[in-house]
Amino acid sequence: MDSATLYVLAAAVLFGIGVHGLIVSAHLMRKLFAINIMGSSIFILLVATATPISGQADPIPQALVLTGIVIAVSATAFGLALMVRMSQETGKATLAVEDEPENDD
Amino acid sequence: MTTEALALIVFLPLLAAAGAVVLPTAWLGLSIRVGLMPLPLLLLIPTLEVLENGAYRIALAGHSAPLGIAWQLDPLSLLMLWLNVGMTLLISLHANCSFRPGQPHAHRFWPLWLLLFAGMNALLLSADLFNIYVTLELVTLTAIGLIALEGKPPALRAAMRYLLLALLASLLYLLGVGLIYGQTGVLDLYLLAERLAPGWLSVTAIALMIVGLLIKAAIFPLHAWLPAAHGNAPGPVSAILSAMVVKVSIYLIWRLWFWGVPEWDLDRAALLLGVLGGMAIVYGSLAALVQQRLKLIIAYSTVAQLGYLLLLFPLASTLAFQAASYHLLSHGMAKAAMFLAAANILRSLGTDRLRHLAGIDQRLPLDVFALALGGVSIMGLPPSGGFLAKWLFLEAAWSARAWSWLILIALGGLLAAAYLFRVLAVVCLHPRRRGNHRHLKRTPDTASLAAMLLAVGAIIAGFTSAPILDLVEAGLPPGLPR
Amino acid sequence: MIDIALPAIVLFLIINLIAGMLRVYRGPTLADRMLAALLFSTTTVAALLVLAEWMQLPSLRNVALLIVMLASILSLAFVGLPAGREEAADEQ
Amino acid sequence: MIGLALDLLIIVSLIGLAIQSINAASLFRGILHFVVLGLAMSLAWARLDAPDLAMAEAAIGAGVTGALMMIAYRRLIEIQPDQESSLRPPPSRLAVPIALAAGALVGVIGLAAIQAEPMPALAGTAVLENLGSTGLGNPITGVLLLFRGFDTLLEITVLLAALLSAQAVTRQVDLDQSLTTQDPDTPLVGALLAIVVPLTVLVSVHLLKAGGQETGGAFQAGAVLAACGVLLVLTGRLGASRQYSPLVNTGLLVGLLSFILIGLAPLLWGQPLLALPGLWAIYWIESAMMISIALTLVLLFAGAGSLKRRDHG
Amino acid sequence: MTIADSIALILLLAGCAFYLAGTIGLLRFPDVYCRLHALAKADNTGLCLICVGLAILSADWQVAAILALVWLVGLLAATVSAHLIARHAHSAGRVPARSGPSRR
Repeated sequence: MDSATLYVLAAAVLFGIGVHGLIVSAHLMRKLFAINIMGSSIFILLVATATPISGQADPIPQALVLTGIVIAVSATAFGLALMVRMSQETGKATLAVEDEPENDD
Repeated sequence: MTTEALALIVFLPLLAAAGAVVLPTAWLGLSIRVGLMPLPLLLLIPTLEVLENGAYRIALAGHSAPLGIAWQLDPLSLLMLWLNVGMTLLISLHANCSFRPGQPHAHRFWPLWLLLFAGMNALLLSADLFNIYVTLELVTLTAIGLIALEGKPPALRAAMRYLLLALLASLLYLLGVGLIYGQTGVLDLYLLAERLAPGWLSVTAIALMIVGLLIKAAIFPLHAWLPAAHGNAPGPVSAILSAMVVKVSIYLIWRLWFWGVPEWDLDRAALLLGVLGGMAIVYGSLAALVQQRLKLIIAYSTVAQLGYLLLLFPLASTLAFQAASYHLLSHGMAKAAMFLAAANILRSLGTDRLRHLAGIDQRLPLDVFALALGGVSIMGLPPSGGFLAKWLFLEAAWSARAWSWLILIALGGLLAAAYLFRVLAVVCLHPRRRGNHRHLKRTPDTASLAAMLLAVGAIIAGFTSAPILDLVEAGLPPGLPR
Repeated sequence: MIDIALPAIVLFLIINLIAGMLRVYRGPTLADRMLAALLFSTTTVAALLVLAEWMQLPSLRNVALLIVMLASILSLAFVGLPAGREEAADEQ
Repeated sequence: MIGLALDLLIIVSLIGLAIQSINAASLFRGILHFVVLGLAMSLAWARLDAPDLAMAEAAIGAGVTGALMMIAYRRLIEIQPDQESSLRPPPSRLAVPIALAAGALVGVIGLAAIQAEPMPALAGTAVLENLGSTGLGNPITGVLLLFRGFDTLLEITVLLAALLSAQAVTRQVDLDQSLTTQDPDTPLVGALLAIVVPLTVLVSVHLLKAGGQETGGAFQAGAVLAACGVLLVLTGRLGASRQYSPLVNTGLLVGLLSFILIGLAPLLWGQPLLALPGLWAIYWIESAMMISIALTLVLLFAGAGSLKRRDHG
Repeated sequence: MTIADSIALILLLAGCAFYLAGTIGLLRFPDVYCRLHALAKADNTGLCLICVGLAILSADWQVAAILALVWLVGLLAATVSAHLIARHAHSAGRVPARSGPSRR
């Protein structure tokens, strides 16, 4: 058992938590949290499984994760703005199935 | 020359988007023109290069593949680029009516539109798996912003659902990319073939990426977000989303499958993808049959038509490749034409509910004509691009002795005819309710013209197929059966 | 000796932290919950400083400095919440 | 051994915080846990030998994310004070099995990836080999700006796209009021600003400068600078504005524009596209990106197209 | 182990003790104002001791300067945050508890 293995297991648990949260939470903010947690877990996985190059950490996965973090922040900020607008227009910050009057008149 | 032209194809729209943000409103029109108009001319240069010498590769920043990012232009990506440029330009003609500079949402629309365009071009050129992830995110975020632009509750809900699913999809794709890097130490798509051995780990990695892309491509049963998003977005946005944005995901799956891991034995996975495609065709068509709104019918039709693009995997032959590419092209034009025509009708009428459309053909003849022509191509009636694509599909299935696919393709055409004739019947053949559309708003001529041009393009594609099919054949991955 | 003491101190600080998070559950007021978050930032800072020494990663000190500099932002944003109104919703 | 215990504890807190941020009884608690989770993540990055990531996570998590979440929460409860009482999470018997399966899949993949025969990481090795000739000391900065600079260019484009999309969906009424604390003249706030604002500016410049050789870089510096801007907005020194401001707009785009123009320029003298001509170009682009990233994040927070100075007491 | 090391170690341990005290206060004190008081003071003293200890351990002026900066900024941030939180609690109508055991 070394710390890389531990972090891989942590990533697995965090991913599961994120998936569960994405399914069961009704509030959109929590869904965004869940997605972010899944993202973090994948970032951890990428860094923890990287093979060191002659004792030095492989810079590529870290650079990719840094880019990934920026993208996650961008998407989250946009998601929050979208959620607030939804709530302003409909009074709710959820995506319930019964809200979709797709076809009736 | 080619490098310079390709650089401008990506960076000119980006610069124009920046200009649209930073310059005062009076300059918006100029930014748009600079970002869009020169593109077809610029694209001619790489076209000549590719026709003459085959695939063209650029190592960005001068660092070649394992170290840096590469762009690769081969006949298939060239075709996709032409499609993207052509359709974006024609749809922009339409968008210039609903989002003319100075109108309420115009200064929000155009920067996003140009960014989407630039992102698509970068995506189609990129040969690097992680770079593709970044461009996919760019395309997705701008697309969702455009869907939600007008702030109507159904569009907002659709945008939110799309965002959550798209983020999930990107994560799966990213996980796959990370695993592949761990397996091979490279990120370049075209280096995978020799370095990625088929172990269960690498199969899982590819599978994760494909599932992520299938979500973004709205393939049944992961299609749930598409109809609401495409059915409630502003007209030009629906058009480009259905015509191009969902399809690049499938294009990427082709790339991964036939160029990334060509040596793998994937028969069962191919069958699975084919079955998914078949289910998409049947389900999408049936769902389109029961919709009450024109734009939703067209959106469900997209769900169905995307299914054909997956039939390439089980058929896997030169003919099937030509068929799928041609389907992508003709469906893109036809679907864009239909969405634009539907947008014009919606704009004039204030609604696109089917029962209000009776007799509309007398008041908006041009738009209804465009809708009908687009429909002809989607149904696959001769002479149209759609007919040719389906004919090639049938031929491919015939020569592979794949009878079940043959039946499926024929059935798909019949179903498409059913749901489209239902629309046309209401619009054109409903005798009693004619003439109650006195208060129609006039559609701007260019808006109808854009729809018409695309529709005519979809028909003309039925006549001028030879050069395009040759181009596709020239760009096929090695080792594909005839 | 020091090489064992340093990680042990980090360990202790993190245990401390987890214990402090109990206050977020217990509340009862929003202010109490905020306080616990505050505890988390000061303790993380201390842990990062010690880690910097132990792992010989000097840049972790800059990370710690960043966290203390930015710690007040959350409190400031918190104060913007209308007082009293949401507490009823929060206190079941 | 004790290192392992430390990792275990960090992981336990990560997991606990993650569970709580999704399942906490109230949304407010969820937000707090999520912000704290960001801090715990920076501890994890430190342990994983990734100080650059620790810094990015700390800069973004301690500053902008928390503020963004709080403001969004505040706007939500202004519309509907009781955000969740009527919400019954849809009962789903499948949720737990799906989550378990997903977690197990990731775990098995990860373990297999660790155990697998280590393949030579070609790209990473190439980076470390070529780094010496560039004059940079931090391989990550090398990857982000030199070897895979196009990723970074597109990354700031994504950030810009997020801002433009967010602006497209933000309702343009009542922009002005709801951002600041009720009373911008609360005692001590002035003193805080007098020290923290210059300090954040200094630190971000330092991170920028250091980024070439050690931990730091444009994104970290920009996130710190953004936090400074958020601080000014929260205390009423800066306000959201609808007025077109050439200065703000130029700052917003200077990063992207510099990167594109400096990246295109080498084509003129026959060099490859995006081949940055020397270290000065790297530092120039990084500085410009820092300003753009900071402004973008502040505008995302303010939910506005522009900013203006505000006078107060 | 040198004398400097032992002094540093003692300071670090003392710092931990203060952190512990702060956490106990946070958990056991009766109302939000008392808890604030416990946390803001004890934790910052703890941070101070840890910073001094680490400075001695590293024996490097540059490091000591950064540590001092961290502590000072931490002090400022904690002061302002504690003040703001107390103000918020006050305006929310929280009355300080007079005496007695913790409420929950």
